[in-house]
Amino acid sequence: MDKLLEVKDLVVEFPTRRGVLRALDGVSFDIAPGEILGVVGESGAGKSLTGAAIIGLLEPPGRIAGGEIRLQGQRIDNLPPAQMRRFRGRRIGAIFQDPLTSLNPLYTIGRQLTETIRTHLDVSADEARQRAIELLRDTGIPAAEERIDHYPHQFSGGMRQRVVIALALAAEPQLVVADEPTTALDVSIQAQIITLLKRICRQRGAAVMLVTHDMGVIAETCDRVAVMYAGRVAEIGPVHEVIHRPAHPYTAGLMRCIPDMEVERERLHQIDGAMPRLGEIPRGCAFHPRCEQAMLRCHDQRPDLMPAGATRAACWLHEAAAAPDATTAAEITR
Amino acid sequence: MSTPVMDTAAPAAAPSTAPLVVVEDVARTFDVSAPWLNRVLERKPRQLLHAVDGVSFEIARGQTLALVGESGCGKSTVARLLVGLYAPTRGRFWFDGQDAHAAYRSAQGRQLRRRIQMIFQDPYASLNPRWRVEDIVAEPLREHGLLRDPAALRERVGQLLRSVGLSPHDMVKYPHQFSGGQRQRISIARALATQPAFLVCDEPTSALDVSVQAQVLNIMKDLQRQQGLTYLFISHNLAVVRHVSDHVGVMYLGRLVELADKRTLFAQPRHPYTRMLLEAIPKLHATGQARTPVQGEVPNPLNPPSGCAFHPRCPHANARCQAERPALQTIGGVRVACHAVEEGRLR
Amino acid sequence: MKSWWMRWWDSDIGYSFRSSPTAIVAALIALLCALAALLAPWVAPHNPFDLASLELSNARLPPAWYPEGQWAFPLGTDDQGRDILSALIFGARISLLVGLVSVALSVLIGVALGLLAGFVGGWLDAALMRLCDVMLSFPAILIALLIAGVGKALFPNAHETLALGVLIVSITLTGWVQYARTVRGSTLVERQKEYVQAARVIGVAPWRIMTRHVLPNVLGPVLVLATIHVATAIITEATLSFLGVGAPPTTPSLGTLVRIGNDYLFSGEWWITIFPGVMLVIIALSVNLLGDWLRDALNPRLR
Amino acid sequence: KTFKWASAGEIPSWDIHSQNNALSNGIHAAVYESLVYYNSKTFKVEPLLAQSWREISPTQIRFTLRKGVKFHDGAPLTADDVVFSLQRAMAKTSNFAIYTQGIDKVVKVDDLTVDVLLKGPNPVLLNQLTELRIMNKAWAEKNKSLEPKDMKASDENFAHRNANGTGPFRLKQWVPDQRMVLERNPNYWGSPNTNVTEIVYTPIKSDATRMAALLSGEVDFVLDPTPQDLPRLRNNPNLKVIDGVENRTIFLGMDQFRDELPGSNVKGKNPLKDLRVRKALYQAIDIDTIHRVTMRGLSQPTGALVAPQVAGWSESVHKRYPFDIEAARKLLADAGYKDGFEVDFACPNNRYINDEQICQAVTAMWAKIGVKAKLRTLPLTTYFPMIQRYEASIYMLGWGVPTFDALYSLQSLVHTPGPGGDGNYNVGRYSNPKIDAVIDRAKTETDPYIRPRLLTEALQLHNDEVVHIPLHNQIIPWAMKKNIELVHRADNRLDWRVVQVN
Amino acid sequence: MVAFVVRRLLQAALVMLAVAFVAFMLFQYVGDPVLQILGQDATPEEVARVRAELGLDRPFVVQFAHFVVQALQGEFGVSLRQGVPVAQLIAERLPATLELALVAALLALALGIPMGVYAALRRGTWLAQLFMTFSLLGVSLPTFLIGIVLILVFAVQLGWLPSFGRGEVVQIGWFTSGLLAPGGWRHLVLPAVTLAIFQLTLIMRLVRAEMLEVLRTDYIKFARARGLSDRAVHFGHALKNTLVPVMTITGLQLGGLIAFAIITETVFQWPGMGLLFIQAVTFADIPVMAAYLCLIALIFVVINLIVDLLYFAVDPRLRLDKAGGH
Ligand code: HEM
Ligand SMILES: Nc1ncnc2c1ncn2[C@@H]1O[C@H](COP(=O)(O)OP(=O)(O)OP(=O)(O)O)[C@@H](O)[C@H]1O
Ligand SMILES: Nc1ncnc2c1ncn2[C@@H]1O[C@H](COP(=O)(O)OP(=O)(O)OP(=O)(O)O)[C@@H](O)[C@H]1O
Ligand SMILES: [Mg+2]
Ligand SMILES: [Mg+2]
Repeated sequence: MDKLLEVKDLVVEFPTRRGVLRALDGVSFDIAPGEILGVVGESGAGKSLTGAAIIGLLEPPGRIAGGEIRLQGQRIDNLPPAQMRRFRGRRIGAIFQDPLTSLNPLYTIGRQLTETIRTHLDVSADEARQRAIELLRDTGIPAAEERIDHYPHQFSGGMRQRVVIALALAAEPQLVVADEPTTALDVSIQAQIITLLKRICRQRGAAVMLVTHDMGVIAETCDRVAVMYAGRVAEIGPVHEVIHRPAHPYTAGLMRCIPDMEVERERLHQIDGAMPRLGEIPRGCAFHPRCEQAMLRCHDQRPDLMPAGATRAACWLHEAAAAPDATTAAEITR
Repeated sequence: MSTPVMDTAAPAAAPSTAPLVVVEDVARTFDVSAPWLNRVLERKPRQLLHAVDGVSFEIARGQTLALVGESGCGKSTVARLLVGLYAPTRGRFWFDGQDAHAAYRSAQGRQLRRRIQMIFQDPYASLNPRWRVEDIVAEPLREHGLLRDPAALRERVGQLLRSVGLSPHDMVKYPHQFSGGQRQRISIARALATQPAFLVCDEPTSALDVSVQAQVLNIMKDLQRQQGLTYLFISHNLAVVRHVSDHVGVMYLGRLVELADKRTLFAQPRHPYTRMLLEAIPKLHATGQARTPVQGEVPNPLNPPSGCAFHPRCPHANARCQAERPALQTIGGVRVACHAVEEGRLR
Repeated sequence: MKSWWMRWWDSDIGYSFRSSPTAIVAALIALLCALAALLAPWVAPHNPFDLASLELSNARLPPAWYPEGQWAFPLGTDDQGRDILSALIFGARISLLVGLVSVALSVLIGVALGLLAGFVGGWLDAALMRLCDVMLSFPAILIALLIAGVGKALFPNAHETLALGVLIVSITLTGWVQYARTVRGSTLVERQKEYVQAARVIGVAPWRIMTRHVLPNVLGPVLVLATIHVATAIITEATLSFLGVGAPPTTPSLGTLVRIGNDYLFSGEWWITIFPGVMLVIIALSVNLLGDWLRDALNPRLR
Repeated sequence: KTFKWASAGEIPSWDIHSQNNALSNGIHAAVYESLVYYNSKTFKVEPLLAQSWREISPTQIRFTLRKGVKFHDGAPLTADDVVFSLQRAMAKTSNFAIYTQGIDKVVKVDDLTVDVLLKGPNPVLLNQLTELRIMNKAWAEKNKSLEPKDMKASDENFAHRNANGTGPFRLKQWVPDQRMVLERNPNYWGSPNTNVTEIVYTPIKSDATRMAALLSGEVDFVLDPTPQDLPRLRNNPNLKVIDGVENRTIFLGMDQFRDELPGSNVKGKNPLKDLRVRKALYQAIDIDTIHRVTMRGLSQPTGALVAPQVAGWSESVHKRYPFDIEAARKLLADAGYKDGFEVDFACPNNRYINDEQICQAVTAMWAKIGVKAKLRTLPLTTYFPMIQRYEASIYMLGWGVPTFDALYSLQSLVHTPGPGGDGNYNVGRYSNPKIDAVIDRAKTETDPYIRPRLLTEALQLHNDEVVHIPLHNQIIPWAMKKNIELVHRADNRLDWRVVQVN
Repeated sequence: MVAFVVRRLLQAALVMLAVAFVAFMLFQYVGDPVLQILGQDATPEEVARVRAELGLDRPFVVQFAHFVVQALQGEFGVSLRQGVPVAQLIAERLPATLELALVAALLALALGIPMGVYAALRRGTWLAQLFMTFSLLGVSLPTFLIGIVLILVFAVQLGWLPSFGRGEVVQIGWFTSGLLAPGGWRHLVLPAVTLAIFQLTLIMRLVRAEMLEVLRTDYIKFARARGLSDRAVHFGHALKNTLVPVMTITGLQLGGLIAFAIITETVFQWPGMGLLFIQAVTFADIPVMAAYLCLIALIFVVINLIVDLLYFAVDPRLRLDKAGGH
């Protein structure tokens, strides 16, 4: 299968006074055309940074220090700014968390839409406006002809997020990076927006990288999911597999933390401790201090993604398949 | 976390069977009118926002009542009314048989404040960034004059921190040196300092990651078990609510639309809105299944729909729903405010 | 236990200080000026205020490196035979005194009123903010000019100390407004924060919440403003003295020195005016640089 | 040729009888003429509009007017105009009453003859008449300007902004604080020795800017260059500076009335009442250094209360007590102030040349004998009212003598305050019946031999008693381009009839 | 919006009244005009008479009420120094100050905004550093010093520009302009630059700071994510949002310009209101001072009103038709 987006060994660093911080440390994954990839993980795991690196909008002093990003085989991580700009919007769209602050309050949404359209497509002003109205209609904004001349503050939160989606899709990109598109919204609206995003991307054949905290959303929306921990991908694989047969201890723990509607437990499972801060990430597997199955080698050898059943996980436990004689530290200590 | 920090049976009176918290038809309006001059010139009337409009419920000792609902439905306002941050425009709040708002205004207010504490949503904003953890946790003790001796204070703060799973060595740190979950535990320690009987928790975990959320929820449950705490737990996350609560109240635009035992509510939601909320939860185990989400937007509380406030979004609404506001009544052991349920149109 | 100094040195602000050569140089210069001013009686070669020591025949000597110059007066003398260097040191002392005291007073008044307005709200807030509007409608120089003028007219017998007092009052009166507005703004924001509500739930008295919780959290911008205000105040003082309503010529501030020296601009005795002018600019510049740096250092977004 | 000049002030009005202000008097003189005028070189009174005059009696002087003089609007000069103008100067709203003192009335004899009737013998009538300029009666009537402009009233009188005189120049344009243009009067009766066809005046208040204007060649002449810039101006090859003694003496006065000085640390007595103290203060002043350093030579140190041009002046009263610190210290010690004392000292800061600097220098000199003078300097607007309220213990004053007669000074400054202008500027309220008697005698004495002696005697008594501490007579510098030729006048005004631009 | 304007107007009136009161009260102490009028040898009776004529003997409140009523009719009395109605004097001087202030403001804005934008966008480049250094110097140099140095260099040393005054002016209705007169602009250069420098540096620093703030916002990030060109992002989106706060401060500064003009006008002998005021102060010419203060306050108030109205033009959030959202 052709890959639309390929991220390989992506490293993002922040030079600071306490030395260089590695916020992303060898992130690799890919997205097929039309596919929806969910990205989950704790706050600070590096989800947003991955998205920002892909659309080339890392905030200085953040910089890509290694690895590569390819869109349809073409490297885009080292493009000159002017060229990268033409990719953004046209081939990679983006949606951010807060719909209120994503729109410039001083311009009508119509202006922001037509501006985007005309930046990328060679159309007349009238055509652009027509397209904008259609887009709004597609995203389910009633009376689009009228609302197009309204200002962002005249819309409710859910509507604004629809406008943002319309803007992201205005130039028909092949990939949409959606960074927590529903976190700022109401519980009842969330479902609407996710459904809309899913429908409209399917319709246009756009692939989506959906960053979220909400496992439920991932479960019902995505084809595959990547679980991130401390700047690395801990596990990646088909949604169903990851949720029901997590291969990485972290993923497993995470799944059990989620209060479940179906099963009732007196106490939730909890992963003790907290994700290490940047700059204090331990050697070896970043998760080992919290891992109940940590082995000796986890303390100083960092696992890469390796096949683990139907998914791929970065955990030495699964090297067993490759090197069956390895004993777990847990076994030794027990 | 092993030793209970204190015995909660502080009131000498034998634990009565009467509910600890009784809220009777509490309402709170806010005057959000434009300035006087605008009203005069633009002929606009005064505008009152009914943030909470006649809410009644009870919480028994050692139990948890959860309030759920969309943003802006008045959950936080209820919480603030109970802890005395707002005075109610109508209704009463009885705490342990005492009129709490009368007490807040009188000299006994301090006594009452010791027994009712609150945990806030945002662990980043609810701790003064310029104070040490030690001072933050000790503030209630100092303020109520419970302990004056510095050594005793430190000792007590250390105990409190240990009871929420932190180390007493953390005392000298500042809040920014902690993660979100740890901060929320500091908040809890502060709330526990005065040995309260009733804790109001306004979305205590909605700013936290699931893994951290689990830690905080577990601690809250442990404390309830150990100390017999009573909780009002506010959240919009139904999964969390299901985990922590004994009873659940569903709010819509300032009113309770359904109030039921947890199991009943989740097993058999009555009110169309409750059903809709349950429907909106993405199911972890139903991967890839499409759902039909709630339709319509959250109404403007300044200009609430007539009759049943939910009728514009309700698939079962009829003319009566548009005209008449349903009252909260007990139907089949569940308290619900819906004409359709009452009429048996909806089962 | 490390000293507060060490902790500061290790903190983010300390680091940003260490890594900014401009900040270090500015701080050194400011410190030097401040020290010189503070220790003026011991540092300065002469006491320019001691009239009995002045020799008129020493008047208008050029700096020492000129053939006519004398090393007793390194930067030359003014029209009264005062040593320019000593006059500079003592003048800086007065300028700094006026600047610091008036800024301190402005901060005190402004922060108190702003805190009150923001915290109490209601008519008090409205009234205070209208007052600020009125103050803002008068440009600072104009207010200062008026007050200084009126002050002089009211107390025609006033001597040096009172003249300085009038200066301080007039700069203070124009200065507090910006603090009041800033503090009120941040107080409104801070008041909404949950830690304040937490304190209320605990039952902390309002004024204690105001002083112990809110106040420390609104002081950051005030600090930056105040630093820059010191520079502005020094310049305002100089301008007022230049316009003739400021410090008296017998105990001249830098502004007075420039005003007096201004008469010698074309006459070739440039040192009488240029040195005080340069000194003034150096002080203002170093304080401004410090303020700029502090603004950046305290802004979490720029870190 | 155009003559561009500048000075710090602006004239308040073109109405010649409205404000008695030296600058405007000088400028008015280019447009309006008086009956008689000082010769710029000799300072003797010369005929101008009056061709001749003679004394019919001690109280009646007859003036014959010049023939063929025309106003700028073409009207001929007649006796009516003179009578009108002198009476206008005596009007209530006029500020020129001091120049009409002693005049009873003015009568027309015929078209070109006028009699001035006096209340009594007046030795200085002609001097007074130099400042009384003549306006056209018909023009004033036509333009409703019969009364001098009342500076307090809002009705603007025509003569305030317009002018119609007989002078060699006429007013072309006047924009206050900006620009005043005078142009040559082609029908002028005389043949002045000037090639100036246009005079442009700009007031420039800031000293530095005024100097800059001269240095950059934007003006030809500056009336009041700043003293400290003079060396540079003198060295500039394109410029020159000429200077001359002004008829004004700068001195310090002392409160000799109060029994205790406010602001002094001496309680229960007034040290300034003690002659020894006054003399000590006098002798502590090193006037030569002030002359050399502070004034840069632009002063004429003096021990007298009046300048040499003034009747009554003599070498003997001019001689100062010597500068002698030791003597001063001893005098103080004798008076019981071995360690000196504190005293209040007030000075103007924008009235006299280097006024503030002089006072500072004096303060420093007194400090050396232990007298701690607490100096404060004030702008003239607040200074003069303040000293007139007798609020200063020691003050500075400069006294000019427009009448060139020492009586003017003695009466105002030394005589015990009383009616009729006696002691009106005796701010120290010094009182000495002996001197009073001499001054009173001089008031009525017209004998040209006795009168100067009386004046000198009074001046000498003044010196003996150290009523004031004289400092110096001011020397006024004028700065101009090299190509300007003109005559320096002791009254600090330009004589327009002798200006040459080469 | 009507209500807004009405409220602003009421506030303005209040401010004006306060200003008038303060001004009037202060003048009670500035000096005795009677002595100015009568000169040094006035008799007590004369003084009393003139005091009565001027109404100075009446109670303070009455004087103030009288003053306000008169002021409302534009009647500020007669200058004690020049004997001309104050209104007329001010009208004569106003154009000079306005011209100076406007040119300085234009200069400050025309240079300050681009420099600020540049300094924000190209943070760290040597030119941006230069601008910042320059701006720091600008706020650290007292205006009078700048003026003197400019004269010294450009008028005296180089002789390029005139050092004082306004030169020829052309009358256009009530307004006079030196710009249209031949060579008139040469007179304007130095004072305008002097006056502009301080404002320029302020505006520049402000624009830079605001721009940096705005560049951090989500909508700018989103605009970039949409692939808009840098030009469109910086000047279409960022700059316009920057201008909202910049407008307020600039408005206030413009008022400040007129006040700062006092110093500039003194240094350059610019025949404007500032010079009039300073001279009025030295002569205790109370009517002129009062009128000047009230005029300054009026200008401030009007500018603020205009700025507030401009907000409506720039920021749609303020147009109070809250359709849809809440
Ligand atoms: C006889 C003693 C004199 C005294 C006590 C005296 C006092 C004063 C006072 C108090 C003022 C300020 C008040 C005002 O501006 O109206 C003044 C101004 C003035 N006096 Fe005199 N004066 C004296 C003699 C003279 C003489 C002899 C002249 C000219 C030859 C003269 C020329 C002026 C001028 C030109 C001004 C106005 C200053 C200006 O406009 O800047 N004064 N004088
Ligand atoms: N400008 C920056 N300077 C230094 N570190 C940064 C910067 N921006 C992000 N980081 C760090 O990079 C890491 C990853 O951040 P990122 O925003 O990608 O997390 P996230 O997974 O999106 O978290 P969240 O769920 O809270 O949005 C974090 O530890 C963060 O502290
Ligand atoms: N102090 C106040 N003044 C005016 N209106 C208020 C105030 N506090 C709350 N409201 C309004 O009352 C309504 C209920 O607010 P409340 O904060 O109780 O909602 P909530 O259910 O807690 O929402 P969320 O889930 O967003 O926290 C909202 O419409 C809110 O705008
Ligand atoms: Mg993120
Ligand atoms: Mg809430």
